[in-house]
Amino acid sequence: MTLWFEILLLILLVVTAAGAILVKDLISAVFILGSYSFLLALVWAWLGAVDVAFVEAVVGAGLATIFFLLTLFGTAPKDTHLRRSAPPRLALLGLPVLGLLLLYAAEDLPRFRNPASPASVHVSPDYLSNSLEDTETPNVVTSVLMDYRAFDTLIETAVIFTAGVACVLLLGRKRE
Amino acid sequence: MIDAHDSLIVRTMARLLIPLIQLFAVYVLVFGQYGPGGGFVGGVMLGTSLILGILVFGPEESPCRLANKVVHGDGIGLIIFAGVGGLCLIGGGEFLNYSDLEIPWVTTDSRRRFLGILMTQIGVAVDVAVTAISIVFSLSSSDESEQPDD
Amino acid sequence: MIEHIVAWLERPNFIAFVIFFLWGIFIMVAHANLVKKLIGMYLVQASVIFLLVTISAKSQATVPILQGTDAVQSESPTIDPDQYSNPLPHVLTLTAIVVQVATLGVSLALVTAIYREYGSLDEDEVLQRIE
Amino acid sequence: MSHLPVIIFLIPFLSAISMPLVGLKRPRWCRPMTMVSVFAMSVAACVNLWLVLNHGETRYAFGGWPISTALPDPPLGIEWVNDALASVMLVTLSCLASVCLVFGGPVTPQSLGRRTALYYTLILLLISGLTGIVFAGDIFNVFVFLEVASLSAYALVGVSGGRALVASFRYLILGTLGASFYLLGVVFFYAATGTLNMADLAQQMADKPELLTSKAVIGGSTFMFIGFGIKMALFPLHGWLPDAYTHAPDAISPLLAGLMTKVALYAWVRVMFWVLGARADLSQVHLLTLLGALGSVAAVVGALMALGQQNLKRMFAFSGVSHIGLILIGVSQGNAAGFAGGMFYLINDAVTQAAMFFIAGAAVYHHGARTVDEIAKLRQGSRWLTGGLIILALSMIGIPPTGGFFGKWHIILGAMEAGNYFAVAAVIVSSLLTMAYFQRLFVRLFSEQPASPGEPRVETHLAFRASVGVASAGILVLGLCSDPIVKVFRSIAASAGL
Repeated sequence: MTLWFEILLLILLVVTAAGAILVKDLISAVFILGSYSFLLALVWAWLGAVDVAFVEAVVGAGLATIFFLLTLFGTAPKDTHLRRSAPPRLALLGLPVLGLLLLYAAEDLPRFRNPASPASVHVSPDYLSNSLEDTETPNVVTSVLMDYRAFDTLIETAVIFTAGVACVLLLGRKRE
Repeated sequence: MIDAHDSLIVRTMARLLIPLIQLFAVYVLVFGQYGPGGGFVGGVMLGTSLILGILVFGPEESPCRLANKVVHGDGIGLIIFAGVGGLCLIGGGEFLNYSDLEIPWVTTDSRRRFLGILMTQIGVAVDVAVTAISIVFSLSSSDESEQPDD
Repeated sequence: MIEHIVAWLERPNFIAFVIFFLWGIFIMVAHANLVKKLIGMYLVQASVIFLLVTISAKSQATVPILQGTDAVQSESPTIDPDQYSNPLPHVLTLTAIVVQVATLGVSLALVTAIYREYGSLDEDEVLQRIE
Repeated sequence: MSHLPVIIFLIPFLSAISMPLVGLKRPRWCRPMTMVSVFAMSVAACVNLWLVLNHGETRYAFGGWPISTALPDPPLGIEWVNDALASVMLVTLSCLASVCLVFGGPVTPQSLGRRTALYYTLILLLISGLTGIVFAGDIFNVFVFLEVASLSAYALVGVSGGRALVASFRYLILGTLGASFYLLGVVFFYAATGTLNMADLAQQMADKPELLTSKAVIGGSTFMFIGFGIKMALFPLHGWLPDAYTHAPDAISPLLAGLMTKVALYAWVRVMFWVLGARADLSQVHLLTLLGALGSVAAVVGALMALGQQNLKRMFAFSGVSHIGLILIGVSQGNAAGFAGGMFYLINDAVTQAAMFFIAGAAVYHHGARTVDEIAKLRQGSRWLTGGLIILALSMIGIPPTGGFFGKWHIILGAMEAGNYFAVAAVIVSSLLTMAYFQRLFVRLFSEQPASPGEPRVETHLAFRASVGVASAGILVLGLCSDPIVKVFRSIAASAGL
């Protein structure tokens, strides 16, 4: 039962990604991309990453889709005579090499869902067992995000700030 | 593209929805230490409710000018966040070591850390909300209102 | 050859990642439309995030939020880390998603600015109008 | 004083995040505030260098959590490493940034208006992002700082509109691809070792030799290198650089040319020597040999492409591509002389690149000279620009007593010591090609009649004289004081196991 659900989810994921890439109308492509993000959120909830799923649903599917749509409304949603130019030769040559490299590198990665993988036994157990004692926070993701690795989060917030400033700098021309 | 709507339905719905969204945003923000959620999600929700409010009841300003104004408040959330970190420095600890925060009536380090997390979450939420508003309005500033600037 | 394929099938998460990653890169470099390029960029970033989250999964593990008696401090619980999935990749992922959307915002602002300047979303047309 | 690194970072960062608020009421304060904070940062960086050289390196634990000093306890927090290499790099970065700000005064984009505060915010964010990369001892921390620096760089390139927007978009696409590759490398390292801390990673590599031959680590370091390769504009991946530097506002080009690519290279050096270890063999391929070969190709091809350019800024941009190759040759020789030469050349090249874009910017500002053919107009100006250009050319070609000579000298010494004559040949060929394109420039500058001899002399702007003067003096000082600096780098190389 659950297996079928997982397979269905993955198939939908691939189909929506393909749709976002192949559909010619840009606005439809953006909507399909939004549904791709929602499916990703589902996948992550299934993998036990609820915080990530929440953020993906709100920030990824919501905010990113709004950004795309606003851009398209402000520019050219209708007359998008899309056409494919011939792909550059470097890409045709480089991508298969890259793919082989990726597959080569994959073989020594820990197996999917392996509880004995290095990532599961080295640093992260300490977060799980110390979080409550150190910070009174049962949600370990929050305590790692805002306390153990709070500096990363500060800079990440600075990334958002940079993006906001950059957008207004690029688009908010002076009008006198 | 963005103008105030005079439809009664839109206004009533917005009046109903905005407080609800904001309540949920605050809930997600405060509850972030016990369940999924936190500063980022809460901030985006807060930003969304404010955008909705501006769209429906908004000031009669062009989005471009609005974005230009709002962007000046972008740094406030970061100032809260970095300020908490700076207070830790003043308290004698490392940057962002919340256990060195001077909070009255709090005696244990873990409680200080708990409150430190809460304060920085609020900082993140404010920053994300304001930035979302400024990005959305700068992207939706339409072509017509644009004049060559020099 | 067979053992390679078996090794890959043991990591289905990686296969899914490779598909999205390569396809996204291809669209990023090969498509002429600027918005499509950004859709490709979004897919590339999302695929890396996907790989990152799948690392955190452990079989027989639940969400990394302490539950039941584990979450009560007065009982001074000893927590079994195998029971909860790995929280660190989730944190990195949150950061990466926010970075992704921030980058998207800046790039869309650039696209809008390019459209205002040159009146087109097609890279070749824009380059022609520059000449 | 153990908090000095974070204070150095907070000076530009705090003024960046409060800049929009200040700009709302007092737009005129933005530029002085930026200058003051970057100067203060330079002073603090110099104090920091002195402290590190006299009292040894320090490590900073954010939030007071255990870091690599507590090994074998797992490092839970984020670590900053304040060692000799980082502090030297930081002094270069902050001093160069302040000179660039001095230069930027007259050539600030005209159309900014009320957005001036945002412009300076982004400059400060760029500087604080680069500072973070220099200090970071945690591979994910590097990623976040890289994004801050890159996002502000994209926006700054595109700020003046027009063709710069297209260049900036291409920069953004390739830069994001680079960041994704870097993140992929981080994921691989994390999956293989379970930690993000650089010192902990290095410890694990030393403890478990099988890690270095595991395909996950090989793949991870390859992807990380591709990511940094895009950011540092290594030859086949340099596609974004020429357009971005050519069309960026004149005030921004020196900042980017001097700092962005160099800091990315520095970050790769950190990963290569302090995580993988200097002797790393990745599945029978000696990592350093591979890098040396890539560097040689980049050095020669970059110089060849510079030879074919008409646009001044474009020519200088390609010379930057060539010099990244030279630095890579130096650090990849696997001995202290080569490493010291490479890092010395990195600092010298940061100053030189910035100075070249100073001159290009000043030439446009005073004489409207954008191409090699128009360079003769420079003779109407004061001697500052021509003099600066001569010193720069000496340094680029590698003629004593400039810093460039000593850098190349040590790189060649290192290559001889390693018996790597191919690399020696690459350095010499690229120097000859550099001489060729500067010769084109000087032939135009000195042998031809100025376009209109009757015109009055143009007095060079004070800011230009100051920045070109300081940069040229810096190159000469680097050359004359090369011995102590190289000695510092040699001791750093010893600590990296060379």
